[in-house]
Amino acid sequence: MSSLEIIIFIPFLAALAIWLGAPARLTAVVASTVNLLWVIVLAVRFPAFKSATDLAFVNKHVVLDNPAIAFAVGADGVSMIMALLTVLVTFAAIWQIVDKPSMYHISSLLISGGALGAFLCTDLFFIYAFHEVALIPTFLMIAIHGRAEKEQRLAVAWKTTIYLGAGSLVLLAGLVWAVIEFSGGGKLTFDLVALRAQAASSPLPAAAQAPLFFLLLVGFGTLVSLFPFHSWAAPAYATAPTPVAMLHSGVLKKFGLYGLFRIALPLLPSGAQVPWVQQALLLMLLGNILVVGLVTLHQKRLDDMLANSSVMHMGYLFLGLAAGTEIAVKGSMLLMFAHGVSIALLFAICGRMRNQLGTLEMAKLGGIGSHAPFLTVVFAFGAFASIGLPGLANFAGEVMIFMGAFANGNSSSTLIPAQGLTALHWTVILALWGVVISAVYMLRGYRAIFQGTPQTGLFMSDPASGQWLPLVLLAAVLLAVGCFPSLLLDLIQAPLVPGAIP
Amino acid sequence: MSVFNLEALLALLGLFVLLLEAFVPSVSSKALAGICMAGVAGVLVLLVTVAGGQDALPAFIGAYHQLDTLAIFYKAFALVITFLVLWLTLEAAPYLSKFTLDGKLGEMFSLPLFVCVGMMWMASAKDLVTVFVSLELVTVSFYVLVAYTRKSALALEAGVKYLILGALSTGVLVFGVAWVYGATGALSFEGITKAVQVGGVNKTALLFGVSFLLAGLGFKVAAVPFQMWVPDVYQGASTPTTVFLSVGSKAAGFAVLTRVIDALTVSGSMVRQEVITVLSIAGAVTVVVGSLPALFQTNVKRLLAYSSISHAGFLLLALAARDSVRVDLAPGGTVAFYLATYLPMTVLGFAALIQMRLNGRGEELDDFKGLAQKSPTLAFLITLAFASLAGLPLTAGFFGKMWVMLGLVDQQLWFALVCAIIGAAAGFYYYFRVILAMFTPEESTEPVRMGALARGVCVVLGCTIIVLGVYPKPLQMLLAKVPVAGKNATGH
Amino acid sequence: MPSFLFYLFAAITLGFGLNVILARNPVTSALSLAVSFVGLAALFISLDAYFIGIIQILVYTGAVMVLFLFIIMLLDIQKEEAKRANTAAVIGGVVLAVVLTLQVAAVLGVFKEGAVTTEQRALSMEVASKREDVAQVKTIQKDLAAGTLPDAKLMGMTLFEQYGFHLQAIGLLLLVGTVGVVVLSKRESPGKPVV
Amino acid sequence: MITLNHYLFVSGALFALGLAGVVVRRNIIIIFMCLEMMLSAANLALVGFSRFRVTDGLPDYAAHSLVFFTITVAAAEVAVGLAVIVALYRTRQSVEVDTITRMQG
Repeated sequence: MSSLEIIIFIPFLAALAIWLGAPARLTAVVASTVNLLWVIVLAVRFPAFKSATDLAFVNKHVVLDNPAIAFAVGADGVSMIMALLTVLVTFAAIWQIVDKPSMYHISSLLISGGALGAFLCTDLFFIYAFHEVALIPTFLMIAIHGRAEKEQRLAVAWKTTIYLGAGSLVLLAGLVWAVIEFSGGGKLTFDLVALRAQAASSPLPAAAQAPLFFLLLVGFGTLVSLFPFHSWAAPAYATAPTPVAMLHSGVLKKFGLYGLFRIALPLLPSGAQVPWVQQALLLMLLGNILVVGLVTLHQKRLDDMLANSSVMHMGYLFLGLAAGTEIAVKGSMLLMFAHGVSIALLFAICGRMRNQLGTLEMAKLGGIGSHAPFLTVVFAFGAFASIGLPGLANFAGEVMIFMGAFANGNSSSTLIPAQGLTALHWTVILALWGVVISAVYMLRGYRAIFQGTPQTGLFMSDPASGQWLPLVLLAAVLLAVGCFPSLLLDLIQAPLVPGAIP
Repeated sequence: MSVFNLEALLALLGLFVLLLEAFVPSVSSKALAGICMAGVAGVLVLLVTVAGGQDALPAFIGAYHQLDTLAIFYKAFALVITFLVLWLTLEAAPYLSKFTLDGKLGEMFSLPLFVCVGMMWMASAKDLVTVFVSLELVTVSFYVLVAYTRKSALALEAGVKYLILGALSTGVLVFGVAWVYGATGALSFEGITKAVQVGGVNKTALLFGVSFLLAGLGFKVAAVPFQMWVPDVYQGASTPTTVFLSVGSKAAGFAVLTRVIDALTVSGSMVRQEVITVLSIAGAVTVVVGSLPALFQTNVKRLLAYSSISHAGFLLLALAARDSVRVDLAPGGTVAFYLATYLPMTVLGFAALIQMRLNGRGEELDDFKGLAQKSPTLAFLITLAFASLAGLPLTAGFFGKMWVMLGLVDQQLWFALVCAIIGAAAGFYYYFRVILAMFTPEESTEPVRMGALARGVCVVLGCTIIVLGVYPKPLQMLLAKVPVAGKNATGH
Repeated sequence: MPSFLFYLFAAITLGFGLNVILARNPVTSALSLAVSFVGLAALFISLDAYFIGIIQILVYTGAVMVLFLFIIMLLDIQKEEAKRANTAAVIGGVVLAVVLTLQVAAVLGVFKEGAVTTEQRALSMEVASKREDVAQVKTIQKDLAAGTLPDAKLMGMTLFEQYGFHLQAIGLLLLVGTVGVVVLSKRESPGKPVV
Repeated sequence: MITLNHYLFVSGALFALGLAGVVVRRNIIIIFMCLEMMLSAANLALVGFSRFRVTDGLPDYAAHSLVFFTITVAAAEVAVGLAVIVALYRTRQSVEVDTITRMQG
């Protein structure tokens, strides 16, 4: 039994134990702490265990011979980063659950276990299956414990279910297509390693890669709220209970990008570079950055603003994909991690504020900074990270993406190519305005809530000492990774983009 | 002890129980159920132990009876579902007996044994006469079983509907058999296989007969356009009988359909293309027609009825795509695999309905509200069953649907594939509605209790769903060996 | 069989069959069906299926139809209630019947194998008497040698030698039927105290 | 001359008549009679085909056996069916199809 399998099963076993009557909070916290420490240890020892295929801690149990399906686990650098993100956010999310039914703990553990399974498996069937497992509690929690009137939260839950269900079906179709395409004509295999090997040895012609890549883009993209399939995301996060909002926006949503980087890109390296796919992708991601960005500007409530900003930032991650250069893709990896941590931090604070204040209308709030200095500082960490302030984790990722995207297609050392600017360059230029937009709304929100004169009757205090831990942890991680991005980037040794310029 | 004696053994047991019930009035339902269940379990054990080292069948029965893997599988299937139905009957006895005249369920225990005998014969049938005779044994027993709870007006209504449409399908079936016989001159599957391969057969007449034959069998498996009876009969009949119809009768129908389709679509067959086209269209339409009304159902039993139609559609598609080489399953194996996964989830779903009734709740969607608070175990098991029915990965239902769709891709039946995807997507919606209802909190906190036996069997069924969903290899290996006429000759 | 007899019996079968559907009074329907079955039995006999023909009369006309009549009388169903038949159903039924008949006709149009008369496919007792399976049953062989068709004996031989298994299955089916009838038609015993 | 096709046509027409009756009539007992008619029509086709498939001078008795079984089954079916119908009549005082429409949807 590999360590990775144990890591995946710990949350499930904990959830089962709680279901059967174990004390909810204790069990959940112990499980998430054990997982957090264990994954950190694995990440530290990862370089030593890495095999030739860049996978560590590999293990495999055959489930079916033909088509070949196996419960196969293995971590490469990217999986390791995602696993770190998962356990980190899980720990924070579970820690901040207070006085809630045990279903909160169970759901959080299930989402966490599903996400870990999806990130650490190397078999397409189980990758897909674990993601589905994580989705179900998400839907149920929004529908049952969502923070809105019953009709409204049911409507939100159904919208989310239908979008994500349809997205998953498209995704499944794309995966099966990929399996059929890359099984080399013989028996079908869902083994990602074998599929990658086949794709490397006999790649499809670029034109043939395009439709499959596009299908996978739509499938995975719906899960990551890629424009125009994004409209489920903002209401879902605004409605979802705090731990679910943290876990889904911070971790589970990243599954779509993880899939694109780990499945679509290696199998179809030129898929994103085929002009029509790239142009479509650029248009969509600009929709995320600019359209959703402008929508975010108009939000009146903190939770709506955060939810929309989370959708908006997905655009940068897709920019990394569209660029397809090694540095841009690595930047996306870093930004995925950073965004996950920062949005989880912001949602955690947001949930705490709702509980204490009863409203999140920015017009009604103000001056909280004077009562709750600690909270203000932590929120500032999250907000500034989200804007992309240097020194915090997001900055490094965004810079890498912009540089990588701008450098794409240039063999010369000059940044501006002689033949003029391409669509990608223009996109980068437009996307940079997104940074301005996010700075505007984040700073405006920060000022409206924490500065100014306190409103009467709306009083908020700093959290009790026991509740500091998750917030400080997340903020510290943002700072650490922001100052030393190599902590994470060093985990990724092998090139991520097959055949690309390093 | 040879395998072909098992049916006789079971029939004798049925007779014994009938007599016991008639002449020893003091015998309790529990005792009757115990005897029957023990008998069925015993026969199942015998089947499993004897099946491996059987000799060739004696001539008097060998001409009508075969014992290939498929036959053994469907025999075992019939025994398992009969066992479960007997258990469900015992479980439901407290409220079912209110609807019978004398407050007893005597024949509800012996008749399933005769149904089982019929289904086991069907599994082994080698010619259409055997098919007809055993099919009618099953059907006539079901006429009685459906109408058995006579004090319930719905049950009688269901009984009459099932009777009329059942008799209609018998007529259609015999008419089809007549024309197939007229065109090919054969009543045995072997003879039909030869006739369609060799040629010299009037194709129009054969197709005419085949269409009636398939229509007659289509009724038994509830394929469109013969699905009208399903919702009413399923709703009206007592739940154990509904399970029996939904799983047992369907499986037996597909066992026969597999043989018929094998004979008709053997490589070089003159009607191969037509039969596959008809099957794929019928299957595709059945999936959609079953799924769409289910979207608006508020009665869970009726919802399960519609979903059962949809599953029949998937099974037909499995038959249509039966020559797929993508999965290590013999052509008839996909259907068998699907049915094997279909059994635990359907039985579990209906068993939950019985538990609801025992706790004084109904079968409407509203009755499921708050179940997660009152009986977390039951709610979890229902969630599992419904997730599996919807075809979520890591549950039994996923692989069945997956193999069907892979087969459709392989055979390039795109229209059918699109319909299958629509049906699967609709399934997510209506199954999820029930799950959502269960987890919705409700003020009243009347506890929902489950007996120890019920809990045990339900947990076993739930575990089966997970095991089949996570580790389907043993089942697949079992079914990969299904030998089918012309498998090796199947060309592409 | 002379042509006119075939047409006569076919007309009886179909004509009275039609009357089953048309008659308002269920008793008329039942009696028409009985007559129709007699015509059918005659057609069976014209096809040298004497045993089947007799069975048709004995079982259908003699038992089944009497059972129908008995139930109709018992329930005292005079005629269908006054309201008119559903127009859609009538049109649907007629269209269905016409289409099906036309389809049968179309199939028969291309069914060349069916354009043979009984004379062209004459039975030959002489050839039959030399069959191996017949040789084992002396009485059948004797009858065949004498030039008569021992239909019932041949039927018996087939049933018991080839279809013994099915015969027993049918026996089980009849048992189930009997049990079913008892279960479904017994009344609540009047003397039993209500609990 | 009378050919096999003549018999088959009578069989087909009788089958169609029965089917029409099932659709048109609303009295369950008459519907049931029409079903018997369809079954008999199928029997006629079987007997016809068997008579014209002469092997070694005799008709095919296998098909005759099937007809024999069909008739037996039909008799059993009628017995059970009428019992169900009578039971229904006792509760509803009617044998009209229109009265058995409690379940809808």
